[in-house]
Amino acid sequence: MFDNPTIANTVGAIFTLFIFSYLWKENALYRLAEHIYVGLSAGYIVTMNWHTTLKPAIQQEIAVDKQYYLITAIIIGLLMYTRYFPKIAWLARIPMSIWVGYGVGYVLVFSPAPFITQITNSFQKFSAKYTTWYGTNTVNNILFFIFLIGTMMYFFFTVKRDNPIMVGGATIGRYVLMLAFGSAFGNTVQGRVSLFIGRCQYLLGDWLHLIK
Amino acid sequence: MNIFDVLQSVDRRVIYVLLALVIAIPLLKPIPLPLSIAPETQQCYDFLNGLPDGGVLWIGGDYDSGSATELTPVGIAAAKLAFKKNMKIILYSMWNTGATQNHNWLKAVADEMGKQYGVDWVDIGWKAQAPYVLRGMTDDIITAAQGTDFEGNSLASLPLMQQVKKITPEYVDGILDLTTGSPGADTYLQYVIEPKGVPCTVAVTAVSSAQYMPRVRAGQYKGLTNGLSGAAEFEKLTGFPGKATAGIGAQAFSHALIILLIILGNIGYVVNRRG
Amino acid sequence: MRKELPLALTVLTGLWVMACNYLQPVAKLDLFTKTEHWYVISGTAAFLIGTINLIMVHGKNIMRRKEGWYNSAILLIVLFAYSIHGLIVTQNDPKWQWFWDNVWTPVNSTMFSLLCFYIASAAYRAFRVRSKEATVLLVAAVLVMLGNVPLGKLIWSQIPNIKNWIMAVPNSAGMRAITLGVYVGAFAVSMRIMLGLERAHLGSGS
Amino acid sequence: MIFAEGMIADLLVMLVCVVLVFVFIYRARGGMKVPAIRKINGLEAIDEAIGRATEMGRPVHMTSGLGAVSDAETFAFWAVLGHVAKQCARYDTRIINTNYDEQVYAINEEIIRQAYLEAGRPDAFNRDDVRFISNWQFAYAAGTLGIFQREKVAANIMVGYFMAEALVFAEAAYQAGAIQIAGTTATAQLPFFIAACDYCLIGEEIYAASAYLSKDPILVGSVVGQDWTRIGLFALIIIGTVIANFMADPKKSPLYVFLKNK
Repeated sequence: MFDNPTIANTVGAIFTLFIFSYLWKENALYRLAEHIYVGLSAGYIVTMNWHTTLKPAIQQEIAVDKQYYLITAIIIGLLMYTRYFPKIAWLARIPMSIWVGYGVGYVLVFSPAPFITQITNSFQKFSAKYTTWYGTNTVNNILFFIFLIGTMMYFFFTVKRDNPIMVGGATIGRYVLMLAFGSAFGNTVQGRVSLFIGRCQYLLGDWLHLIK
Repeated sequence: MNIFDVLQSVDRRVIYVLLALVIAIPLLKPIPLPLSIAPETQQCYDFLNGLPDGGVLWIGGDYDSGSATELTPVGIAAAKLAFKKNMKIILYSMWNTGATQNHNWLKAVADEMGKQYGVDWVDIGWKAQAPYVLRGMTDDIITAAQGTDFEGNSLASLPLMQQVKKITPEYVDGILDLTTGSPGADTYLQYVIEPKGVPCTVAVTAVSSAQYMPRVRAGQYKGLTNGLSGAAEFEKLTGFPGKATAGIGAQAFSHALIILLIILGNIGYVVNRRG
Repeated sequence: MRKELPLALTVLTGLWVMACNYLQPVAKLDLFTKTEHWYVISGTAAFLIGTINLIMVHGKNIMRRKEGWYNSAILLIVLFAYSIHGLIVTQNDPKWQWFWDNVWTPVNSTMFSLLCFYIASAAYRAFRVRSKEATVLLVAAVLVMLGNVPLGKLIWSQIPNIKNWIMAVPNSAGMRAITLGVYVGAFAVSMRIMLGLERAHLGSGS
Repeated sequence: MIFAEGMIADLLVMLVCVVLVFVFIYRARGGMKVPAIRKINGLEAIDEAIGRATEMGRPVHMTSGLGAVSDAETFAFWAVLGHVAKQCARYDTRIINTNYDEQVYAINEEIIRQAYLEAGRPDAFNRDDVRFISNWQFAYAAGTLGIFQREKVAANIMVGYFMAEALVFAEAAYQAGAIQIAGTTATAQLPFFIAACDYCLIGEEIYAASAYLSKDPILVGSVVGQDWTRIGLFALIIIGTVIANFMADPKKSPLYVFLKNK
C-alpha cells in the first residue's frame, strides 16, 4: 500500500474532491475531510514539537551541554497549564506577560531596519534616463513621489482636512489606494488560478492520466 | 426579475462550474496561444544561458506545494538548460514542506538527461534554521549543512562537493532562486548576493512579483519570471515546453471569464440603476 | 501583586530584548540568541494547550452526542493515532510520512486552491461602478488581469505596458505609504503596551 | 561604545517615534485638549455588527489571523477583542474566537473571560467558544470555514496579520450571511478585504482602534503622537529627496551615511 503510487494518488484525489465539495455546499464529506485534516495537523505538531524542539532541549542541551537556563524556560512554559486549575490560574499570566514583553521588544528592535529601508528607498532622484513610458523616467519618478506623499496624507488621524493641501493630498491618496488595491487584486488572480490548475493537473494527470 | 437582475446576481455555483470548465478543458485539449516575452523573463533566460559551460548553478527551492504550479516548471526548464550546458547543479531548500517535491523533480530531470548524483548534481535538502545555514554556507558548505545531503549521505564523500566549498563567486557561477516568500530570495539577497556578490536570478509567484520587481530594476536580481505566464515564457525561451506551457491556455481563458463576468455584472448594474 | 507583576514582567522582558540588541555591553555577550531560544522553548513547552483545547472541545461534543459528534471522534482518533505513531517512530518514518504526503498535502493544496473560485466570485460581486473610486478599482483590476495573460496583448499591444505602469508607479507608491504608516502604528502600539495603557491582554480591559 | 554597532540609526529612529508618542500621552495626561480622530468607518461599524448579531440571536466571530504574540498586529487585535467581548457580554451575544497560535489563543481566552467578568456575567463565559484550531494556515482555515456555516455566524470581525487565508474567510463568511469588518497591515491581503468585506481597516488604522473605541483622551493623545511621527517622516522624506536631487553625490551626504550605515 505504501509503495503503490495509484493508491497514494487515489487517496489524495478522494480527499481533494471532498474539499472541493464545500464550494457547492457545506456537507458531510467536507466535514469528514476537515476533521481528518485538522487532526493530522495537530498530530504532526505534537510529533515535531517533541522530536525537533523539546526532546533535543532536554536530552542534549540541558543534560549534555549543561544549558541549565533552559530549565527555567520549560518551567515558565509549563505554568501555562495552571489555567486549568482555578485557584492558581493567575500564574498563567506570568508566561503570557513575558511573551508579550518579548513581542513588544522584538517589534521595537526589528522594525526599525525595514522601516529605514522603506524610508531611504523613498529618497528618489527625479531625473532619470528615459527607458520606456511605463518604466523608469523622470515623470514617473515625480508621480511616484506625489502619490506617496498623497497616500501618506490620507492616513492622518487627527489633522483636520480643512485646507486645500490636505484635501488634495488625501483625495490623491484615496485614488492611489484604489489603483493599488485594484491592480494587486488583478495581479493575484493569476496566482490563484494557477493553484487550481495545479489541482487539475493532479486530478486529471497524476491520478486519471488524461493529460500526457 | 428581468435579464439585468439575473446578470447582477449570477449564483456563485454557476460561476464556480464555468470557471472549473474553462480551466479543465484547455488542460485536456491544449490550445496554443501566442506568448509575448516579458523583458524580465528574457533577462532571466539570458543570465542563465550566459553562465559558463561546465560551471556551477545553485538552485534555491524556497517554496512548497502551494506554489509548485508556478515555480517548478521554471526549475525544471532551468535544470534542463544547465545540464545541456554540462553545468553542475546544487539544490538547497529552505522550506521544510517543499524539500521532497524539489528533490523529486530535480531527480526526474537528472535521470532523464543521464546525469549522475554526486557528480553532476547534489541536493543538500532542508536544514533546521535554514536561513542561518545559508549564511554559514557562504563560509563552508559542508560544515554549515551539518555534513549531510537530502538523503543523509555524507556531503564530503560527493565529488561535486569536494570541488564546491562555499557559496562565493569563486565556486558558484550563478543562483536561481525559486521563491514564494520568506525565507527566500530576500534571504539570498541578505546573506549571499549583497555580501558575497554571487549573481542571482529569481522565479516568483504572480502574487509576490510586485514586491520583487523593483529589485530586478535595481539590478539586485538579474532577472525574474512572474508566475505561470513567466514560467511559460521561460519554457519557450529554453525550448523545453512543459506544464507551464500547458497551463497558460487555462490561465488566459479563466482571466477572460472573470473579466466577462465583471462586465456582465456591471451592465446589469448600470441598466438597472438608470431604469 | 497579581495586577502589577504581569505588567512589570512585560516591561522588563521588553527592555531586556532591547538591551540585548541596542546596548553594546549587553549585545557583545551574544545573549539574544539565547533569549530567542529560551522564548522558543518556553512557547513550545506550552504548546499542548492548543491540543488540550481541541481534545476538550471535541471530547465534549462526543460525550454530549452533539450534532456531528462522530466527526469529533474521527478528529480525536486521527490526532491520537498520528501523534503517538509519530512519537514512537519519529518524523523520518516513511509510513508516518505517507499520510502526510498523501492525505495532508493534497487537502492542504486543495484548501489553498479554493481561492481560485473565491477570487472569481469576490471580483464578480464587488467590482461594480458604484462610485468614482470603485470604478478606478475595477478598471485597474481588469487591466492588470488582461496584462498578465497573452490575451491582453491581442486586444491592444499597450495593455501589458499599462499594467506595468500601474504596478510600478501607483501600486508601489500606495503600498509603500501603507507600509510606512504601519511601522509608525506598530511603534505607537508597542509604546502603549509598555506604558500599560493597552492592557487587555493583562486581563484588565482595554 | 555604549550602543551596539550598526544599530544606532535603528535605535534613533525607534526612539524618535516612541518619544513623540510618549510626549503626547504625557501632554494628554496633563490635560491637553485632544482633537477628535477622523471617522474610521470600519471601527464605527463594530457596534453595529454586534447589534445585528444580537438581534438575530447569532454569534460574532473574531480572529487575529496568523499573528503571533510578537506581532504588533496582534496587539491591535487585543484592543478590538477587549471591546467586542465586553459588548457581547453586555448584550448576551455569543462570541466565538478561533485561533492559529497557541500563545495568542491563551491570551485571547483571558481577555474574553475578563470581559465577561467586568460585565458582571462571569457565568455566561463559555470556554469552548475560544478555540484553538491549528497552527497550519489552511488547516486553520478549513476548521474555521466549518464553524462559519455550522454556527451561522452573523458578524465576522478580522483584525491582525493575514495571508492567503484572508479571502477564504471573507468569502465563506459572506456565504454564511455575516456582516464583515476586516483590517490588516498585510498589503497583499488588503485588496481582498476591500472587495469582499463590508468594512475595511487599512493598514495602520488598526493601530488607532484602542483610542477610537475607548475615546480615552490619553490613548487619543498617543494617536496624535502617531500623526506627529508622520509629519516627521514627511520632513525626512522631503529632505532626503532634496539631497537625492541636488547633491552631486547623495550617497556621501550625512543623512544617507547615517541611515544606510547599519
